[in-house]
Amino acid sequence: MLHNNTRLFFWGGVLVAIVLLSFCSSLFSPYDAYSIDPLSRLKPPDAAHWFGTDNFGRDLFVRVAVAVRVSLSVGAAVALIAGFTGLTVGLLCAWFRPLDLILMRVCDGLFAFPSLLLAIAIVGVLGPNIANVVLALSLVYVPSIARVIRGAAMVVKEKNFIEALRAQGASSGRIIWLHLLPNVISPLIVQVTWVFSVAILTEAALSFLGSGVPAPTPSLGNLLLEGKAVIFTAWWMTFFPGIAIVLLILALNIIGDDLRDGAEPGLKALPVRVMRQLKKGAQRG
Amino acid sequence: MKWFLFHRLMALLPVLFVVSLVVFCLVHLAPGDPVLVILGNDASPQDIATLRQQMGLDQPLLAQFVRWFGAVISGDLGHSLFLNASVTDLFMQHLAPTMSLALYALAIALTFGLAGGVVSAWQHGRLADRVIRSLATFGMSVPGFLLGLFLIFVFAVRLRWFPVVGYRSTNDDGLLNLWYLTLPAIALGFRIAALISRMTRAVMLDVLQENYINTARAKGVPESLVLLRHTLKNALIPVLTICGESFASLVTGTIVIESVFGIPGIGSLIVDSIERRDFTVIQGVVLLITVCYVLINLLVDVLSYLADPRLSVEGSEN
Amino acid sequence: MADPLDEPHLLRVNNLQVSFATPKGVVTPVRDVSFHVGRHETLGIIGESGCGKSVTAQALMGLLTPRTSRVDGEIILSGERLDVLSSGTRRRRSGRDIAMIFQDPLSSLNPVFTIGFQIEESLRLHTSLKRQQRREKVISLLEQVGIPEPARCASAYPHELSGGMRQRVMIAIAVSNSPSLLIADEPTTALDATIQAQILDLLDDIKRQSAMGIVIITHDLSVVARLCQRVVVLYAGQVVEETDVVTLFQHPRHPYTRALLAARPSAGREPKSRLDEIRGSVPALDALPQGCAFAGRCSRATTRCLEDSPPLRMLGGATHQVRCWYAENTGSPS
Amino acid sequence: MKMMFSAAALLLAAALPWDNAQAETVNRNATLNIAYGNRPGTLDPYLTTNNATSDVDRNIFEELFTLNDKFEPVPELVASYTLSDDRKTYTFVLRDGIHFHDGQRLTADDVVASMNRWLAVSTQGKANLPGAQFTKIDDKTVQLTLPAPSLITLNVLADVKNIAAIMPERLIDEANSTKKPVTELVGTGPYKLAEFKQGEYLHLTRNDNYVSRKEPASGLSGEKKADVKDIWFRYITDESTRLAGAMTGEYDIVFNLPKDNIEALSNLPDLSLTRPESGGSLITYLFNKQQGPFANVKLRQAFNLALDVHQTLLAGYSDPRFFVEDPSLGFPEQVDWYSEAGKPYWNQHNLEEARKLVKESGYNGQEVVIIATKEYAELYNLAIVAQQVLKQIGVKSRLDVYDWPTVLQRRQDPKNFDLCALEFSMRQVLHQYPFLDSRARFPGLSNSPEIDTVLDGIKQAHSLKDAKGLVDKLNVLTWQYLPVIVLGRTTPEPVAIKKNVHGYHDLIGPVLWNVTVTQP
Repeated sequence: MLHNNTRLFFWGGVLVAIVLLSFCSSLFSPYDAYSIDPLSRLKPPDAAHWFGTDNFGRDLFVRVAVAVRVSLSVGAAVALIAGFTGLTVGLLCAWFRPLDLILMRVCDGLFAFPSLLLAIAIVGVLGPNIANVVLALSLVYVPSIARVIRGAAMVVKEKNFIEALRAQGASSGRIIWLHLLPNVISPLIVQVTWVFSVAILTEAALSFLGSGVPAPTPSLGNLLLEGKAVIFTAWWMTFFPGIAIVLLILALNIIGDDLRDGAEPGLKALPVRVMRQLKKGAQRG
Repeated sequence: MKWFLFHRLMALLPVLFVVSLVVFCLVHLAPGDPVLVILGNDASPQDIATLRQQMGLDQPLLAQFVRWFGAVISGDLGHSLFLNASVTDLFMQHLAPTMSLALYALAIALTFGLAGGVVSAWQHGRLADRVIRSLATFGMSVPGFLLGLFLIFVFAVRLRWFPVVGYRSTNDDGLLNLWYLTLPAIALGFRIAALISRMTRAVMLDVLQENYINTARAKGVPESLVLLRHTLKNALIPVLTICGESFASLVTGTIVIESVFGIPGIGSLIVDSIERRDFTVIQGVVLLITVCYVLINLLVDVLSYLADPRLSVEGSEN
Repeated sequence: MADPLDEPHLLRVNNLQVSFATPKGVVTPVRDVSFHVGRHETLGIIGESGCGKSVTAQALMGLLTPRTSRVDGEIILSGERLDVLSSGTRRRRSGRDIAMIFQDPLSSLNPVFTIGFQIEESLRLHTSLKRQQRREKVISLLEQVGIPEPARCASAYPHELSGGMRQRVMIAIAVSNSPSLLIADEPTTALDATIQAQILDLLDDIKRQSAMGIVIITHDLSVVARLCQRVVVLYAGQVVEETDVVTLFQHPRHPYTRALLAARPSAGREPKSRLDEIRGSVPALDALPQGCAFAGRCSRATTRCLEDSPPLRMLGGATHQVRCWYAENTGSPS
Repeated sequence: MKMMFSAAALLLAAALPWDNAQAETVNRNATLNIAYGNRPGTLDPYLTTNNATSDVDRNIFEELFTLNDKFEPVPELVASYTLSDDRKTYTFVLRDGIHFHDGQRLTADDVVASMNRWLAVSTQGKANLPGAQFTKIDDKTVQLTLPAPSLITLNVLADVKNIAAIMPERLIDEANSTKKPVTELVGTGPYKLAEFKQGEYLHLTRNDNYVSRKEPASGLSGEKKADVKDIWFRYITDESTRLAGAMTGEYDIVFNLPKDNIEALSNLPDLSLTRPESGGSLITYLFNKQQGPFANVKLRQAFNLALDVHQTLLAGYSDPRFFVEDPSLGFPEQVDWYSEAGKPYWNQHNLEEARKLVKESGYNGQEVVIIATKEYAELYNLAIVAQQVLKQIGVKSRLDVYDWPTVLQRRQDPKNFDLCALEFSMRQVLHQYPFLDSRARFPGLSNSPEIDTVLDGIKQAHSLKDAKGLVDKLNVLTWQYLPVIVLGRTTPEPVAIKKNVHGYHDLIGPVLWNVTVTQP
């Protein structure tokens, strides 16, 4: 037990540290993420510029911090919008059969698209800006959330107490919000966490392709794209954004995994102490 | 079997309908008049009128959709607005690099994913298992393009074992083609290898709990065969399903990986088309890939149906 | 390796102890269990679920996961210590010298291989028969276990057969290499009553036709009565009574054995519910009492029972052992 | 300028043909693989001044006149010519025995058709030879009549960017009647187009029937040997990819090297960094003068006022080796065209004043659209700088990123952009810069009668010496009207060339027909 919690605390700590650093970067660094200073362009990391500077002489630490902020905001916005929409659609589908037929077909159709492809196409057509990125990604992840919520809600719907409530004449809205909703919160949290991390990854890919967050706003994908151009001479421009995105996603994934495992307990690793005791042949009773 | 196929195909129809509806809407989503979007603002009024009529934009939206849908069904996805070619031709021209990359990546992912999963399940709880699981978690968290940059930096620039970027057609030299595609395929396949290895491990561990595994052991089947024959074969069916789902991430993954490694495949076509605002190509390619993806999932369904004797017989009994 | 002729018993188990690692700590479901089986002999191991009988069987077969379990004590088959063999060598003995039939025939056959393949695999591993010979042997084995259309059955998948058929197939697999010892772990529990009888008949046949020693693990006294010569009663991982089958039924000495017998449905008597007869349940493995494990449920338990754990004692003849302070004092069951 | 690249120059010296060509054999079947940074839009030479087009087209097409290595116009397809006394009529006698790639013989009809179309549709023809007309005298003689004498006629005819290519009459007729660009490229040059796969590559193959001039090669003129059989322009738009290709020896010649990484190439054993002896480009910000916020000259001036040229160029071009800060339209080596008259207006970096001017201009918060491409990293960087500078003076802006052909296409329409960073290759006469003359109708649409008048005045002067005052005036007018902001100019761009490739030269673009590839 302790073993698992250590891991969760560690990665939770990493996540909190990244978030704090990114949101409080101005406390640590006097630089602005946008001011160009060509005289100090492509400086390797030193005491003044912790992560070095980019090809416009902008401080990379601040750029990475802002990029993490942008990526987190995009991820959070997508998770919230897709989570809320998916929740609503899923619950409505579970409750109203005719609606289910239509909305679920739509979800199936949207689900059939490879998600990054659909996001690229939507942003490509609408034009690259943050709002469109959020819109596209939300649209892409609604179906998977809606499906899960619908499934979970259907299980609850079949239960006897719902029958009883209906017999008592409880309104649909009341049953949905008071009785179905609490029962789908746990799968919703798992899904939303997943969407959060996947949206960050997808946004990075979009920006890396130039179809995401437009320059000069930094995002992790943008920074990596810029870093790619100077990968031979300025390793720091790829390294730091790369580390940032890997740590961020790793933390989110591990926390998400643990959340999911918590929701459905399975095989747990045996504590080292017990294994040692077994080896010694310690007996009891 | 026939019923199963029929059922699955019928279920596909609404999906394809919605897919084409969404794709149809893509161009109409674009801000502004689609004709101006397509022709550019400097188009002459005459050209605008002609195209408007050609596209049937003077008709109600529903009629337009029916018309477009009819054309799509007959295989006409329209013409590129910039290149002198039909969308279908462009797609076919760019298909080979993407397919070879995707298949190569899938081969790598399957090899390493299965091996990793089997070793991980076999060494369950030990060092090897922990290393493999950490690698897999890591693999799920590293974007493919970042891994690609890293591979380029280490294996192409520093060690010079592989070419940095580029693509050679299989027509020129098959081996050269593989050599050029190795780094991209690793960058692309790593995540799926991680996915497959996690899945394989989980399923193998489940299967290892099964009674028939003890039967096999009691028969005297060596542990290696217990794993590779009795366990893996049962575990393969869910893994096969994962492979089908992985195709989506392979296809979308190639879009990014191709741009890292300069491979002239579907991904480059899409990215270029977006830079050109070549909407008919975006529309057509998205539709084609999605249909491919849907069909591949169908194929995987049918394959796993055939692979599992329990399912096929139950089907025939019902 | 000892000369097999020096060893009067086919199987000897001395002080067997099995421990598992669990998330809560180490538990020991089998503690200091010793028994023996002779050639031609059928031994019954009886007890409630959770008493350690299946774990004992798995320990005998070497089926326990080495990483999370620990097996101490001696397991001697035909004079050879199995417990000291490497896992690979031991695996080679499995299916050849010692075979096992499992409780649940529905899940004990691999669903993705044909019946024929699964029987043949055992032959391929332990004999040098040619492919064609193996095929013939498979058919004859299936005939032997009473399967009506053996050829068709061989090419079928497990899910196409009924439970009884599957258990016959399991028996065919087990006896395919004429092992010297056969362990049957609850071979009839999962089957319908009529099928149970057929399987018991089959086991009886096989027993009579071969020189195999058989260990039958069961909670069903009727199975013991039908097939066994001697019986070991397990409770909370310990042997509480061991004797021949006649003595067991006529003069059970341990209160637990007597409770078991009392719970048995028999002609002319309403079966009492077992819960009613034996109050309480088996103590949890991680919370074993200090004294007699059964004391908590025993109607005659004294302070001594609660404080001191009784040893296994010879009683009367050399063939009757009981683990109870008051074994001599118990009257005959009425 | 040159000493900064002494290392590269040394490498160049080591690679000069006579050093080791004797020991190796020239491979007449060789293939030249070129990594090129940006994709051409149209290949029709009349319709664009884009390098990606002219660098290819100069191998396929020939002109009546072309440039020698002193940037002087000399005859190419013309055998001899005369100029009438009133300086208004040129008579050109064509060379004999010239055939097009399709086998047709070159006649006066082809020349008249081609040149009249060129005069009508090209920015050069429209701006610098208005009212001019070609007519056929006989099968091998044509005549050019001008409404007024012009000093720069032959320079314009020899334009290297907006090439006055001679094509078969049938293709010209077709293009004229369909009002579309020429798609079939048939010329008389040493190479012919084998295949063009848009976005991927362009394949040129040797024209075995090519009839070369006999004079020694000089600049773009003289003998053209075409020793290499096949030339592949491979369009690699990603700069790190090009660099990587250069490092691993995948390409024989690599253009548009990323400036930041160029050191990575200097120590490679089988590669030399070559820097052309002369040339370069003007570095500019081009405004849309017809509509949008920058139609207001005050806002253009405000942006100019805010610029810090050194910082801007450093951001764009990485290192002072790669640019020169200079307000002049003409290059210093073009003594007659060089002028420092614009200096007071240039590089002021006065944000205070700039903000004031923005207010004065009545700027209403409209978003400025900066159109950019990633295919030219330097120009993309300049666009980013512009965005930052605009932000500083309180002007909103948006960056629209497209691929290069799309930028070329979109900028044709004044609705699509307000600002664009652009380079203009060095020209022999200022009139050839298309952004000055309103008649050129170059994107951005200059419309300054004063500038037009001065340009005409220079043309009609008797000599360039006489026109010196007008050239100064032109510079001042340009800095006041601001059709573009001239930041400075690039130094000739280094090119990475494999050591077994010899004889590479550059004259406002690569000269490939006298390149040889040797086998050791």
